[in-house]
Amino acid sequence: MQLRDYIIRRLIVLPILIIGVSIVVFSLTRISGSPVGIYLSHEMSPAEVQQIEARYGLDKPLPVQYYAWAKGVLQGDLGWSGVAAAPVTEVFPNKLAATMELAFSAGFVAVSLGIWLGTFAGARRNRWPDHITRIVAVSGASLPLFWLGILLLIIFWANLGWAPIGRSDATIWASIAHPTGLYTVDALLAGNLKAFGDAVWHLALPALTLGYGATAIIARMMRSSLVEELQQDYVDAARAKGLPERLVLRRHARRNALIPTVTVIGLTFGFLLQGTITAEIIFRWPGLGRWMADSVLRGDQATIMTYVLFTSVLFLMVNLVVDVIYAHLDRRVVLGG
Amino acid sequence: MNRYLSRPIISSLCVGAVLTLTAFQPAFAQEVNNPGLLVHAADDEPTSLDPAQVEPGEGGETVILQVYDRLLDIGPDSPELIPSLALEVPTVDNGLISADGLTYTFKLREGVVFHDGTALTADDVKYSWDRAMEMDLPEGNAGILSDYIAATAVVDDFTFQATLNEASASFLNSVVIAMVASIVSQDAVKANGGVEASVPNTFMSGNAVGTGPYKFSVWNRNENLQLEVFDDYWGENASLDVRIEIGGDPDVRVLGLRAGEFDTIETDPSFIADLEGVDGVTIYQEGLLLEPLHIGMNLNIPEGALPPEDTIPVDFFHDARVRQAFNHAFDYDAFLNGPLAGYGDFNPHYIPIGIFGYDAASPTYNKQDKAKAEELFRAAGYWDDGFTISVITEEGNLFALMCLVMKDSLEGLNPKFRVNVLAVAESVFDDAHAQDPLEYAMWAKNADPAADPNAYLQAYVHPDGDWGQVHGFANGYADPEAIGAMIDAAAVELDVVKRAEMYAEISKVLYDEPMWLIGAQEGVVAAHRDWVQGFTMQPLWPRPGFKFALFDK
Amino acid sequence: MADISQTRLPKSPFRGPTTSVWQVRVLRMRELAANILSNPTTVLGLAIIGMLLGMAIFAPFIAEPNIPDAYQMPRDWGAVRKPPGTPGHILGTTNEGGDVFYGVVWGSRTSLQLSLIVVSATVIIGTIVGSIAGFLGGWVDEVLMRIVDVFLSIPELIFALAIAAMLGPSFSNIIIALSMVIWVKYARIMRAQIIQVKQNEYIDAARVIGDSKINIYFRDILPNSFTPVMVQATLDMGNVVLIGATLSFIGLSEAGIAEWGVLVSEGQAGIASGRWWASTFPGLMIFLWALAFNLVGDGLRDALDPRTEGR
Amino acid sequence: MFDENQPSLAANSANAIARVDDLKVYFNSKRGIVHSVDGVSFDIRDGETLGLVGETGCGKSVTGRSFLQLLPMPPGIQAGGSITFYPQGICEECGGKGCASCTGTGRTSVDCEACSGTGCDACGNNGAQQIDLLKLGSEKMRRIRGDRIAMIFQDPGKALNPSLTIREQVGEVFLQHRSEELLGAAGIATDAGGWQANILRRKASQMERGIEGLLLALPPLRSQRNKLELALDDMVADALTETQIANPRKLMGRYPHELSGGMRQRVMIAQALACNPDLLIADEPTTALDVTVQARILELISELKERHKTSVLYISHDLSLVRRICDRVAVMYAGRIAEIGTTEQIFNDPRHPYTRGLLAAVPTAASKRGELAAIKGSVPELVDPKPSCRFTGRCLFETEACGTFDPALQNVAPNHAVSCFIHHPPPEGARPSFDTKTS
Repeated sequence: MQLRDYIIRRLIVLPILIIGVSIVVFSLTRISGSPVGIYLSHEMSPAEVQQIEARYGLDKPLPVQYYAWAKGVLQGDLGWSGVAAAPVTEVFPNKLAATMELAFSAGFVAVSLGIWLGTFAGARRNRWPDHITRIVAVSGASLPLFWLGILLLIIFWANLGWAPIGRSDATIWASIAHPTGLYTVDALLAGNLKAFGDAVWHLALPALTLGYGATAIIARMMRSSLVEELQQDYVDAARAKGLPERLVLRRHARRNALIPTVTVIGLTFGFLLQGTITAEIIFRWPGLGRWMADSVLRGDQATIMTYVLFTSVLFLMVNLVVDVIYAHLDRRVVLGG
Repeated sequence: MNRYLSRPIISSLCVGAVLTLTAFQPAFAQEVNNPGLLVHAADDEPTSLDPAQVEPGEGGETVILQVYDRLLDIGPDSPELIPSLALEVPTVDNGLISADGLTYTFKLREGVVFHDGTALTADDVKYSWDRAMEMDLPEGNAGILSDYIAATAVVDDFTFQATLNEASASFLNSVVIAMVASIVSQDAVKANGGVEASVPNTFMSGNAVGTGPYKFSVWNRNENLQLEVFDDYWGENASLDVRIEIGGDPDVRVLGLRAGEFDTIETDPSFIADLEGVDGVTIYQEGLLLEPLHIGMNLNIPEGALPPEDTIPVDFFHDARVRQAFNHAFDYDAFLNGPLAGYGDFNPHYIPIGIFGYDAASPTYNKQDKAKAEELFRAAGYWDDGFTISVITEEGNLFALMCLVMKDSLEGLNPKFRVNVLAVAESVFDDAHAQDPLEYAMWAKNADPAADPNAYLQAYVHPDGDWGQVHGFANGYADPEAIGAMIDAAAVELDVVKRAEMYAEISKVLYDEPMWLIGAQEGVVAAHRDWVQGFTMQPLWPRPGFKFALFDK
Repeated sequence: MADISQTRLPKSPFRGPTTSVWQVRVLRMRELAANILSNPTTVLGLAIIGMLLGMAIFAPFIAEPNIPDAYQMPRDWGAVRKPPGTPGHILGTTNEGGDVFYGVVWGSRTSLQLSLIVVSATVIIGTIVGSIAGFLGGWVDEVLMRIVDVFLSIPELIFALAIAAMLGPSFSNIIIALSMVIWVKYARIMRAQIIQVKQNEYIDAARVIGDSKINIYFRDILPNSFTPVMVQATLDMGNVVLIGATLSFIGLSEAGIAEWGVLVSEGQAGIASGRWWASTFPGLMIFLWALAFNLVGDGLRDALDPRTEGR
Repeated sequence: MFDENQPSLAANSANAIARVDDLKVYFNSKRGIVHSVDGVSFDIRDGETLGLVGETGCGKSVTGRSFLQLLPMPPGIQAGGSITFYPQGICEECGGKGCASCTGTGRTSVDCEACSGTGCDACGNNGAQQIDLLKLGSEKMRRIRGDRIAMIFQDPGKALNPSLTIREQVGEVFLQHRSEELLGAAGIATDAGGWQANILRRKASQMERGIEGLLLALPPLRSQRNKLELALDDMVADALTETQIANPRKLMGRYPHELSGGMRQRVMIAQALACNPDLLIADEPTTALDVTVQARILELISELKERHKTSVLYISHDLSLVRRICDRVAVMYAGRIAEIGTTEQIFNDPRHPYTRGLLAAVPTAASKRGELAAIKGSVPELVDPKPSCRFTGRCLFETEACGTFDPALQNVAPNHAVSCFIHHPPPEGARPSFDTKTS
């Protein structure tokens, strides 16, 4: 079974990559010198600075610091975030939930819309729906996410006042419990439709902004692979069997066109992850990305390390899963090993 | 301090969330929103709530001021000291200050209870002060206590005594009302980790148990922090609970106030324009912050430490003419009318307006004088070849803007002059700023607020003071000893009139020997909904300068 | 058996490596030019690029350069936050009195610098590394590719962000950060190409003739591996500016520089108070820039890859 | 337009299954309009195997695909001509055994729908149902595809959907054309009403939508659905058995890539003959297979053809194969029929220089493989061709008339026609080449 070997091979490489990443990340945050800055307030004497460095073990040699950090990571101690004024692990879950809620809703929009759009266009190749889709695709790849977000804010928030920013209305937020940290889910669990509406309402613009680019990517891929599949013999064969176009498209062409699209969805995930940074800045979304940006500006190395490491691991995982799904879906691949 | 940050990054989540469609309907804006709750949009997040761990001017101060009491306080509308936990303000006359001026006695109010229910005794006061001094956290301000205090003593349950190292005119104003001197619940601390030298107490940095009008309720980090009215308060109870929305962008706060979702906001003077003429909103603009915005000049640059592009010699600022030239070249109007939108004033070196000892008559740099600047640069011999100098500052705030104004001023004066503005991350700046010797020729920030002139002069003028040593003022003053002596003398002068004259004298001398470029003294501005009653600010209070307990709506 | 399909005269595969390579190349170029110009969207892209380049080149004549540093926004402290149409400030001013129009015009230069430096640097580095890996193979390949993998496993923007954060906020640091992130792409492409091209028949032919490895590399492999690199480079000319602007927007560029991302981010602080202009115009420029290069890049890809013809 | 001199058309429509008349299919390309099929006429007699040979790109596949409207339009253009299809049914007299009334074929033409056999304009007054495949609406065409006319493709590896099991793919044919039987087997009366019956009916013709799939998996529909599936399984299994696949049930669950090339082609054939069509279009069915397999597949095809009384249009570039299985052969060159006749005539008495060239190309000890002794040069580009013999430039017997006129297909012997001026004189004057037919 090539598939199993393939997965195993990947699983062996994975930890090596993660270690590699962790080293890169660590050295990144250290090359610039000691990350003590975030723990300092102004007007501190060098003696006081040394005290602080000692407190966070920043006076030890780098290998020791790396070991300590790596050990901490494995034991779930990610250090103290100066930006959040709390241990990273304490703030992380909520922010993660916020980011995931945003990323996944955007991803959901992107995948469903992208596939639909791609199919719609691919099936009507070189007719106007196709051209429109291509415009969407190209513009989606070129539109600066942060600019799109700002334009939407200018229109719907500042001028029309239709859309809110942030993640929820503080009073409504306080009105329900938050077991999952995903406000939409929490609201549903609480059976509170008002809260759910509020959550969705706050989610709409950011998700749209974030999803646009991804939609474009997926739609583009879906379209081209569908066009390719439609040129395959088996499509004619299906027609020759007397299948109606609807089935030729859905049952035969689209099914196979989806396979290459899956890989793109994997990449799109990375795209979404990156996108959350700017999207969260613009829409005041209390997630990881915003935290990261904040930490970058204020030199909160503990957070930066956590974020970069976490996202890359996530990214690696997702891509592994996607590849496996791909290999599983596309029997020709398995055949070819 | 990030209080000026206008970057989108440092901004809150919920702030915007409340800006709903309905919020934009003027009808809504007229009636009172969130009755019984004061929603205050603050600028930056506390790093800690522990009086012993927070520096003056940091976010935590906002909360500590409301939750903790100190022995003395300053009234809402005067710089005069008033009793707080202590029943009387010690003076030589009422005998609470010993004749030699070394021993201060405080008679404590009885029946005061902490938020955890325990009663306040002199023991708690001693414990609180000793605690701060023992912990002596580098990020805290305990130094100011230990500098002055030789010993603390409990006379009886309700009498507390402090003995000073040397007689001081500024003890009450600089120490007793300082945030670090807040009285904390002994039991609460003991129950949660107690006191350990130079190790922060995690309970105290995330919670607060004081005797103040407000109880600490909950802190949703990066989102909001909530305070409840403390019903057993010894004084008059506060009438509104408080929710502090943390760190929204200035413009988001402005919009939130306009929409009536916020009752009071901290804001940048430059955003006041967006609030003018908005009905339902009152702009408060009185007095000035006691934190002059200044650019430091380093007279103690190590060889080869400067950034490669800098062409200035290490003794660049040793020449008083150069320092004067910078002070003349700076475009004060541009800074005041641009970034500060006209809210602010200029103070002489180095006593801010509003502080005892400020002398309106003493000469002040407050107008760009290109001719004079050119003349001085020529005299110093830098005019023809020009120079390149770097100034380091936190990126994205008023300090950076001040640097840009200086850049434009000098480069406009002579294209051969080049000023590189290194706007860096806060942490990088703080790190660089903490070096001794400092590896940059110039840096921009603002002064630490204080209630007594001596604090400023010690920190920013005295050759043996903190910055005097780091910046090597001794290399620049014509007669360092003389200046040092003048400041020390004024510090212990108990006769108010004499003392004032001495400070006026010092200001005159410093005009010719400036060690800073003081961009401006920023105006105190804030805005609130009309429905907020009893709104008042007091520049002598720790930031943000108002007490929620006095407000109603 | 008689197989009619063979009646067509076989195109003789072996006419000596050089000629065939040159033929291939010349044909490709002609076809390319024709294809590109036959695709309206590509032409549109080229037009926009032309416009932007023109703007960059003639910037000093469009907006009088700021003394002493033309890449610094001229700040009119007397006229902060003026709306578009203000005399002297057609597109309005920023919170610091910076002239938006100036920023838009000179921003094109900044972007051009950024994209040119980053792309050329990464192409060179990537090509060298990829070539070494692909051509030598063996453990060298292994090691290099593992490094590349590690780099690739951190999302682009996030990696660049971390690096820029480490280097400190300045435009040149953004350039460095982007270069450090992007070169791996080219290393990958180059390696794959070389491994593929190495198998092509005329390379074998060259071997038969007994060419030296180095000759084969420079005369046959390198030129033939370049088409995908070319496409990627074109696309990156746009993407680099996009990511760079994003980094500036987040706040990693230096204060007061005439750069689109910085302007957008400065303008962003004002939108709640209705000051839309400072972020809108520069953002539009970024969009146009990226769009143009994407269009041309796609056109190139389609033109170079017969499979995608008409897609 | 019907022409006595066109022997290929002379056969009376009664025993012709399909007739191609002056078919013209062009393609838009960057270089211009390509005349890939340019006036091709021939007919396929009921029960025969007609070989259509020619080089790659001579238009033989295009001709084949035209039968089922399988050409992409655009870029393809239906430039003219017609393909008439005469569906056949089992002879009532003898039930397919073969008797006088059906001239031994066991099959008779289906009565014309318009006049039910009495004869009308629609059917050229011979009462036989005839369908113009080129003008047929998509739904009507869909019903013919796979049912009356089936097709086998060149590469079974490509022509089978990689992500569907054999069962699913073969099953589709029945679901499309045999849903009534399936429903019967599942015990649902054709006229049964009610939502359940409707869902099942849709299921039986692949029309089920959205949640219906889910509903079918649950009681009460479940049992009937299973019946349906079982019936389908049987049909599929039978179809596969037809093509001598050892244990069809085991194979049904597999995916194409899990099968050998030969197996795949068998599946394709089973799929094609599942509804035993009147006409099978085999487009190079063995090219992709290796020689040993080729042989068996060929046998299979001819055997099944006999059993099902199916006529076959066998498209190939391989003369030796054609010789083995075809009754008649049409040689195509550059979008035209060069020569058409019985297999003997073509192979023993080739008239067209091109045909001769092909035969001469059969490798001998002297000639190297892959080179043509007789034919120099290569196929002309078919972009906007000028009126002239398409073989000019490669022909050994070229006259200058060949360069100016277009030779029409004309008899040289019964059933044997050639388009070459060697065998019939070029027309006088510069008349349009197509008039030469009538001369």
